[in-house]
Amino acid sequence: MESMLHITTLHYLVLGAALFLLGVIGVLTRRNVVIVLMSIELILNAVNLNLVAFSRLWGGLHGQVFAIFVITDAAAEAAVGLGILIAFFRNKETVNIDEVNLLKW
Amino acid sequence: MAPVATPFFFYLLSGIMLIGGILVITRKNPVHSALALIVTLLAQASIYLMLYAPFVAGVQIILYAGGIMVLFLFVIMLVSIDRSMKERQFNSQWVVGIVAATALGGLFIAVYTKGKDIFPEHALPMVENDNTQQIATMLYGQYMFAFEIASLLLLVAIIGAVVMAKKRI
Amino acid sequence: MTDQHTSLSHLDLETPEKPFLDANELVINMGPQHPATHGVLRVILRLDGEKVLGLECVIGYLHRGVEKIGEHRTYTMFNPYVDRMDYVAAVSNGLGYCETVEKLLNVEAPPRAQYVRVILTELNRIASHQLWLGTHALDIGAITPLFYTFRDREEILKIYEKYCGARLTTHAFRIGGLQYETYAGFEKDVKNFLAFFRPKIDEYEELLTTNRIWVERTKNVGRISGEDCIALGVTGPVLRASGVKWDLRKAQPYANYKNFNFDIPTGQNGDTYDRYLVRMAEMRQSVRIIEQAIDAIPEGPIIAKVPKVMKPAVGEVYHSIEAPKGELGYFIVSDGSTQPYRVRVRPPSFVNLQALDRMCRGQLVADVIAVIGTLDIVLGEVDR
Amino acid sequence: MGQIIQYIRSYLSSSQTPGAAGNMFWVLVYILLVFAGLSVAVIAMNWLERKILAHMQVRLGPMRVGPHGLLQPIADALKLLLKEDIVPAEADGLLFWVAPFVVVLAAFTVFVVVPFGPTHAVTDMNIGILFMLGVSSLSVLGIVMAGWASNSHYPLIGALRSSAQMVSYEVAMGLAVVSAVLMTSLNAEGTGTLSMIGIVQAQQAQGEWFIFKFFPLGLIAFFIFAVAMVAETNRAPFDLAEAESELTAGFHTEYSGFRWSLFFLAEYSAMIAVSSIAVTLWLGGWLRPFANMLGGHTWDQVFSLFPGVTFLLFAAMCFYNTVRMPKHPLFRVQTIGLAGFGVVLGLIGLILFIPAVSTRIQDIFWFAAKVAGFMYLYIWYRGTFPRYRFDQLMRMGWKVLLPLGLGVLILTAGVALLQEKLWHP
Repeated sequence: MESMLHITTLHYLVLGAALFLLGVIGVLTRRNVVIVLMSIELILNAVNLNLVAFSRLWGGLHGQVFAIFVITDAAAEAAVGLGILIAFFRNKETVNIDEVNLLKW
Repeated sequence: MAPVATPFFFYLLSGIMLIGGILVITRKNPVHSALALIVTLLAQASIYLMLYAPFVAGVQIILYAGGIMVLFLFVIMLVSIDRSMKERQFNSQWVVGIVAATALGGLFIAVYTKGKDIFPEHALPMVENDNTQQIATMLYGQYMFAFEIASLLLLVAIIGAVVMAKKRI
Repeated sequence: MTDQHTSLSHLDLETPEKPFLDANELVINMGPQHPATHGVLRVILRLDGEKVLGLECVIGYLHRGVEKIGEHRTYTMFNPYVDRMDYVAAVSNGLGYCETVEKLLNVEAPPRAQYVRVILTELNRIASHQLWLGTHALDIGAITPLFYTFRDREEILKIYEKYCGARLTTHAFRIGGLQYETYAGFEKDVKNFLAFFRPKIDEYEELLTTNRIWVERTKNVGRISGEDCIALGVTGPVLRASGVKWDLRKAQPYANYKNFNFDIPTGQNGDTYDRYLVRMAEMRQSVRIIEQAIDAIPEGPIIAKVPKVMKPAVGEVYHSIEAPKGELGYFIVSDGSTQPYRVRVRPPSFVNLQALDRMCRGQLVADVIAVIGTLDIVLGEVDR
Repeated sequence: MGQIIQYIRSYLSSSQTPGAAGNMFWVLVYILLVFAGLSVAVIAMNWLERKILAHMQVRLGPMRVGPHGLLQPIADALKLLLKEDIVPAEADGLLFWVAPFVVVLAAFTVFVVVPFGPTHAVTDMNIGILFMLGVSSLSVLGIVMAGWASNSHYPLIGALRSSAQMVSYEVAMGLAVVSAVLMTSLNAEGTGTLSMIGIVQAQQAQGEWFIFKFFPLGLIAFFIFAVAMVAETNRAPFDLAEAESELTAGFHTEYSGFRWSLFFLAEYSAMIAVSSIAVTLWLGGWLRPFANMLGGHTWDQVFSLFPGVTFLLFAAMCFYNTVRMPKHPLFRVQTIGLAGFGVVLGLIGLILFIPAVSTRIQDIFWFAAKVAGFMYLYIWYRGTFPRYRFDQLMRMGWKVLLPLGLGVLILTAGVALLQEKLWHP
């Protein structure tokens, strides 16, 4: 019980791992491209949580700076991913990822 | 000001985050998923505040909740979702997917139980007051090159998104 | 006019444009209850996001069968009905009808009546344009001009009220001339109004003409070329803003317009801004006409000798006048009885409305609002 | 009892915000005070907007409920609360229900960091301005939810327009803010601050409001922000999201009654919030005007009379209008009410002359006066401008304000660097 009430770094890491797993399940099982992209965001956020938690643990700010880079990356990924989604939807009129089975159309 | 009632808020926020995460991957309607994801992200911003990272928390709110998720919602409303909502939501290899994820989870558990002892029991003290200034110093000092690469990446992403989404260029 | 056919075909109103996302074509039903459709016009918009791919007008919500009513009323009895078509320019409607019947009966109104008719009609043109300006600006988002124009329009309505007792559906004219002599102080009232109104036009222009947002919202919006206007039968300020100098007051002078000096303002681009400028200039020209007329009202009778029971000879006549909104024509067939065999109205609003699709293609939703406003339609007249 | 007074006195003499002092009781009191003050401000703003707009448009505005329509907003609020709350049949019930609360929450949470005075803020955050921008950008989520959940075309288009507009103008807004934050770093240590209180204190220390700093750079940044903030709050001439002539009422077309009034409340609080950002960043926050030209103790005394004088002027206006009221039995209640209102305002004015009160209150007064100036601007815009079209709005955001903001940012940084190198080697 003592360990439950005293929040240590491990708690944050477990939370991050759980989020990561949720994201992985989403990416692997969903058919809707939008939700797959959102699951990727979940994964990136889980990583961020770990980075910031470690930064707190070691008292440095490198983890936080890296988290900011990851957020930048997520923005780029979302923009390109949604751009692909729009192009895909325009050609196939669906957002189903199973239909993405051609390299070119 | 030191965080108050840390365990309570930690469990509250992580509960919100996990429920939000589950909703993200199970909802049929992408708009509901997106809103669940927003809740998760906001809860995560609060957890950043508990971890003495106010600047990252602010960036999380502005960029993720206010920027990226609005983009997501925008695109969801642009493409018609009626058809995809009537279809099957999970793909045919969902069993394999869940098994793989469970295996990954097992790996995490193994690593954490084995490596629990390498973490110090108590975190080092941190000052919150000049967090922003310190991050700025690092971003524009030590990580200058990475910063420039990140901005280049964003530029490439902008151009790529425009090229792909625009009908005629 | 052999090229008329070709000029119609290049309008190409049949083939719709492709939307951005094929499944993303949005069909919006604007109206009949909508703040910006000036009554009960229903516009079915096909949109790609905000871009208009095409539109279709559904009219008839205000249909009262005015033309059919005309077949069952005597010539005199039908006169008040025409006021109810374009109810913001009732006097012009009455003028057109009275002159048509006069032509059929082969009588002419006496000079004094002609002058008073011109003054009242031009006042009506100002009132109609004021109402157009207020609502048009309101559609584009400027709420203040509406109140200014309505304040000034009130002065015109007061003159009408003093003259014939009604403000909106005036029934001011009778076949053969006027029913009422002008009241004492009519000239003074009109002159006071002119002195009051001239700075007000500048006030409107100050609010809008050089307003950056107004110019951006109206320049190059709803462009239509002179040829297209002619092909679609568009008349009035819309036609003149496209550079065609066609005004029935000059082209086929009726009443006694040939006695007055005035210019026909025209535009070049045929866009919403030019139509705005043309109408503003027309208000000034109307002021000029009234000024000349008010000093020159001759003495004499106000109504010509017309029979109590009108039985025009068998025949047909078409007569049109320049109403504030364009060419207002009446086609009356007489079978020699006391009632017209057929009355057909050529309403300017109805014909101008046909250009809406042409003007809105490829523009944005917000422009549809601006274009409906700039066409200056009155649904009472469109549906009759 | 004596202890409580002692407690309050000890607080009044403290030089910290309650949040920074970690005093939960005073934090709660401040939150309630801010909430109540905001509600009163929104009600007053509602009345003022209708009155001022009416006078601009040669009409009288509300005149029936109470003297000069003073009770009209309250009557309207009651009417809205009693109206039927309609949920469209095909709407997404939960989101439809949540959306107005999200908007209101975002609009109100912002006020946690607004500094009404050096100690008059709920708390002082290290990332104050970032927090404000972030939380106010969350209101777009509520708008999108409302538009989508209504399951109707006009709200959906309104929501799409609104989200695109707010996301675009946030960029220009952020750049303008950054150039102001950059100016806070012009001190001996060379470190700037994002804290709202810190920004005002930097202006105090530098003896210059940032709007005049590096003339005209501060002014241009302020101008960019002033344009972007109108777009952020969806007000005329950028009120495309609720353009009544195009989209009937935009994203809140399907809302009625209480939930509609929440949108209304949120819109006005958001206006006050962005105005407070502008006041804090460029107009010296709670600092009194002319601190340089008319400095010194005597002038401080003179300026501390302003709050009282203002309220006495309001009271005098009330009395003047009382005299002008028609002498008719029908108007007797209204006349008495107006006179009573004048008496209340006059008493407040007199209380504000007490030196102990006026020193505590004048920060809030100057802040509120500056924000009120912005509120008047909002009304003025609405009375004057036509509405922008969507593509023009986007063009202005991306092709005018964004490059301008970037230029100002670079120039500000350059000038600051030069100043450091040349004048303080």
